[in-house]
Amino acid sequence: MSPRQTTPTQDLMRGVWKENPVLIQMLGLCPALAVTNTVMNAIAMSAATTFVLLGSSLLISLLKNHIPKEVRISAYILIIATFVTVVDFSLNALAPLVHKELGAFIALIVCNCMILARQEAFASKQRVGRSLLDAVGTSAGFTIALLMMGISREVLGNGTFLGVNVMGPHFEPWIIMILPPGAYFAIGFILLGVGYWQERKQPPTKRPRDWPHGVRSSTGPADSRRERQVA
Amino acid sequence: MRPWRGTGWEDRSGGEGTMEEPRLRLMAAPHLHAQDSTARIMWSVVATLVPVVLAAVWFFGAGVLLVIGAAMLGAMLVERLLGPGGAIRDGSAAITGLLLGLTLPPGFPLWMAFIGGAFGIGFGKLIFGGLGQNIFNPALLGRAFLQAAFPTAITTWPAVRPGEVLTFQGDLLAAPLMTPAEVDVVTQATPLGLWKFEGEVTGLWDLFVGATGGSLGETSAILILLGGAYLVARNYMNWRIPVGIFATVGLLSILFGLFDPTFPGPLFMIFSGGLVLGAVYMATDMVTSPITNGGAWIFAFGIGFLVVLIRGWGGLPEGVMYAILIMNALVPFIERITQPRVFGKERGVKKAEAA
Amino acid sequence: MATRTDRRAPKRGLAGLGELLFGPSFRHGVHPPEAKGLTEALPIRRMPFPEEIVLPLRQHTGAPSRVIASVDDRVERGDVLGVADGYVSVPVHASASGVIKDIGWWPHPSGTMDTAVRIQVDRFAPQLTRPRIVPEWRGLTPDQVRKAVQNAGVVGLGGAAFPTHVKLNPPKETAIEVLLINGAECEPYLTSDHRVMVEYPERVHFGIRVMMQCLGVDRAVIGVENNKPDAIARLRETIPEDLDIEVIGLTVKYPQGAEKMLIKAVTGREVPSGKLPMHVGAVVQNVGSIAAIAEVFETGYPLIERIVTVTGPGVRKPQNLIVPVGTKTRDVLDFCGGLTPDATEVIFGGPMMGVPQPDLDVPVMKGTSGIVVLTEKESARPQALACISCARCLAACPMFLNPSRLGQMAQLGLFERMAEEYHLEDCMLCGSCSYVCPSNIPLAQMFALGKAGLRRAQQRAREEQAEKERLEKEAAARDQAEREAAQEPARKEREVA
Amino acid sequence: MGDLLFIFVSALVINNFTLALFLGLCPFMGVSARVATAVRLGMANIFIMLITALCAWFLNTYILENMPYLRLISFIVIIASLVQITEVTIKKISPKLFRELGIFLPLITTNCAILGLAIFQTNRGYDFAQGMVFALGAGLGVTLALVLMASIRERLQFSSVPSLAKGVGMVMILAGSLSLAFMGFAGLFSA
Repeated sequence: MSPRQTTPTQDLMRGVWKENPVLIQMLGLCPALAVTNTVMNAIAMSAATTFVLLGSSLLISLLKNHIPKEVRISAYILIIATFVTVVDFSLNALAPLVHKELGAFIALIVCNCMILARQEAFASKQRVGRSLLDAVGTSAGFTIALLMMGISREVLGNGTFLGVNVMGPHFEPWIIMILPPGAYFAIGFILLGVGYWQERKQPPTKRPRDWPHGVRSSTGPADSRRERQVA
Repeated sequence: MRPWRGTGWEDRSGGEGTMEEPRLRLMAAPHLHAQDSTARIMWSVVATLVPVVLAAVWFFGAGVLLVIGAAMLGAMLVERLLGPGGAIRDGSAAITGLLLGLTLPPGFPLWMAFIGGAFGIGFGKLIFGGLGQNIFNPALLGRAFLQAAFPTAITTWPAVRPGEVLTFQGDLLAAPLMTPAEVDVVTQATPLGLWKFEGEVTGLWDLFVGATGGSLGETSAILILLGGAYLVARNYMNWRIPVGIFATVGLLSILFGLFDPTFPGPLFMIFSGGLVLGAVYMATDMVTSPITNGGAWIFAFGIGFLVVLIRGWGGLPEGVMYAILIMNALVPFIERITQPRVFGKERGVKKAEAA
Repeated sequence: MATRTDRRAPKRGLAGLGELLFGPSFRHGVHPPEAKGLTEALPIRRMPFPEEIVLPLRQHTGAPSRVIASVDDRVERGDVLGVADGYVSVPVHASASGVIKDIGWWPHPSGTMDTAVRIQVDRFAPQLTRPRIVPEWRGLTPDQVRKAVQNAGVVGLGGAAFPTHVKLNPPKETAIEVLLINGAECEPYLTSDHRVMVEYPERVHFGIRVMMQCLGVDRAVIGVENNKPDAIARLRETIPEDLDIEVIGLTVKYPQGAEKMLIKAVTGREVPSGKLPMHVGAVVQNVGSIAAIAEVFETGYPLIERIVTVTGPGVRKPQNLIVPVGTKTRDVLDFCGGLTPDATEVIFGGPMMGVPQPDLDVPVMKGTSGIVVLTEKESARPQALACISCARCLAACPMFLNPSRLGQMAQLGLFERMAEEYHLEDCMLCGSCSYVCPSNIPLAQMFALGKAGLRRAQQRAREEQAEKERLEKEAAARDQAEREAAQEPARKEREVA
Repeated sequence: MGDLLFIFVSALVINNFTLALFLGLCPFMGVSARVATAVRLGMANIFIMLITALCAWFLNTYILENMPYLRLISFIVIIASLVQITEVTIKKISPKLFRELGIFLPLITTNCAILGLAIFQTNRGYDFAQGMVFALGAGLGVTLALVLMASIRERLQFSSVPSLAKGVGMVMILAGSLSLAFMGFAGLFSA
């Protein structure tokens, strides 16, 4: 599992879109759904997460040779938790309103699997510079995803963007978009779009739609799966 | 004449009484088929709803036709554009739109009704692969979406005006995406709202014929019951579901009435709000209700229980829609535990755990 | 034991009311149009001998007969052409006098080609059998009766063609309490059993007498669907006084004639899954087979002809015919006035479970109870739509399966899961689910394919298992060899030391 | 009593951890493909949640009163060690249960529902009884969502779902629909 050598540009750009943590790898979905009812919250959450990711990546890639392998996950979590505590308290001091909006979800950055995944997969094995580049790229990807959610939800659900009315005075807001179901529908819709985009990129595999002409032969998906397991 | 087996025919002697060689067809047994078809079932459901629509026109004016039409248009358009072929002809999209329309208030802006229908079909049905694959009743999912998206518009109930067919109530023609204008609407609270927030109980006769405020198709209990009876007689509907729901709601309201005298009687609970329409036309949707008879009873009991729970202790005056949606979600689970006992076997599904 | 032989207690409640009105039955099932009016009142006629007879060697379940005749042999009616090849097998007899023209491939009613003996019928032969080749029944031991039944080539005439002597030989440890005679004839259109019961009731009772003696049971029940009141009346009138025979009118419902359903209706017992009727103390025989056994013992002829209902909207003159086994479909249909122009499907057996025939050269076999010709109107199959979970198939399935879910799984080829979780093996392919499906999903067909797929998969699994064991054995042997090879130098060293 | 009932129902359905608060989504998507595994994960969840609530209450009451900055770190440490201890204990006491729950216990360590529970409990200042009822409701709520989703997904295996919608997008829309349906519980027992 040694990471292949990549150029710095690739390190930076990887997480932005091609391996977008939220939209492609489905990591860190909790914050992407929970705190994107307004653009402001999305930005604040992205900033906090970026800080934690940068900080912990830096520290962990610096300490990578000093952390015993057996307890590395616990060590990573402790480091991340420390940075989260820092963010939690500084945000409370700097912007108490935003902190109140985000509530427990700032603390829950600890559990954002995206951060732990980057440490385990990248920062713990690479030099500091590359880890930072990767962290920046991943954070950018995270921010992009959160902004997509935040913008679609705030504009539709409230008719505003960053609190400024953008849909005209008589716009009827779709309240549902700032409620939990709306978050699920929005991310579902976006993921469907991403899936469509990925499917378009690949040459279409012709899958015969054999209903209702008959039963698929025994070389159906179930069989091939079993054969793979046997092999 | 005989392309692939030449034996026997040509060298047959004795030509009298011979026959034209038929073109034989090879098809799997059984070679007979009952006359019913899915499309016939669906269109029968639509047909039994026509009297309900006409009653809505009588009570709320011709504007209701526009509301229903907009919902149907939204449903059928999305089905036509994105769905697999043939889905318009089988009538399922039409039913979705029609049922959604019947649950909306009479003066509901048309663009919202359209969005409700489109959402119900798109996210409630097509995403699962179209007809027969959906988990939630698409009409109710559309309705729940509208309820969450436009809570004000969907709880504005214009007053019932029997006979004034040509009046159009509410701002039906509000521009798309725009707030409906503050037109002069005489509103009337629904019987359930009156009971919940004012403590007032509407007369049973009004509930029964439908001369009350409320969603345009939910009010006339008698017509809905007649339509349901027809569908039951034709075996197009599982009678266990409405019967189970009515029984549960009735019994529970009698039970709670023993402890709390202000709790309304069973007949009020059954005939107010959307319970009759929901029990007869929404809960019995074949796709989203359990396929087993045992499951149907559990399903009906669950709906009845949730309706009483939400009406009695929830924040909303009406809970039929949510009750049905929640039980829809439980249907796969209910079916799992109510598989029939196979002939010649002990009860219980064999456990097939993934190793 | 005494309690088990007691008659079934009448049902209570609504089921009891239904039983009172329509007769006992099983639960679920369907009501296809009966369509028996075409032939049910027509007396059985004998069909003249055709020019050519084709006798496939595989006319029954089990091993095909082994041919002993050769080409150009002159055979008389009743001569043995092929002998039984094993226990679950019966001989094939010539059904007409003539000369063997050919022994080779011929279209078989199962849709394949199979070995058959073709006899050029002698036009001027008297077509009489040789004198009595089956012994007198009186005084025979059960073993001798079974041997006689096997030698006469008797198989079940209801359709499955299972050799009768096997059914007459239950293992010693199972006590048979009742002989059930299946006169339900639940398939639409078919009336051959009906006519047998109306015209030859004494023969039915005689057959029952022989079988009761052979099986050592003292009670027999004839189950007849209530749409044949004349048959029920005739059978009741003619019950011999010394026999305990009961005639029960059953609800008119498909598949009332399925063995398990008949047992359920008459005795109230369910044959356990994967078990045979004898496990609940019953032996079931088709009414036609009983009459055939009676005829065999009466006349001494082997089974060389049978009664076939030729019917359906596609036949000009529907009839009940005595047909020599081996007569080609074309000759039978010609005798019935030929086909109408709109005939599209020729089916051996009833329209619910029968096998469609691609070719009119296929011969009538011992198990061919009817030839049904359907027209465009009946055989049209509209496009199959998605399942809408209407639950009709569940309400139809006499085995209480979930055809809806099974169908969805079959479409994905999940045959193993169908068997594991939804009891595919219990499906008897009666077709009730396909019949009622409003979406026209070919459920029964998919289950047939599913069962075939399952058999293939199991076969493959067995082969894989055998292969794995072989490899393991080889590996073990190799390990052993290596270990020995490794020990070799050590031993040498020790020896040196 | 009414207060406890409201806390319970609120955690169970109104503010369901999964459907309304978006907590514990990773296992929700990963483990909700089969009902049997979903039930087991749910059970493990309830169990750990109850213990966590107990410990969090103890910590809050006796130790962390004056050290809020250590709260997050100590919760994390506590949860991780709790899971470890539970694993060992269960293995000792009931190997059968361990086989059933085994692989799910470590999964829970990084499950934000557990940490979320502790934080919510702290922020809302629940006393002991309230905390336990809250944990029970939340655990049952997570289990409910998991089992519902799993049974739906098991059924969808047999549907002709368009290839585009297979995967997480579909799960999200299903979760949205469930969340929409659960909105009917809004305000239950609040009066």
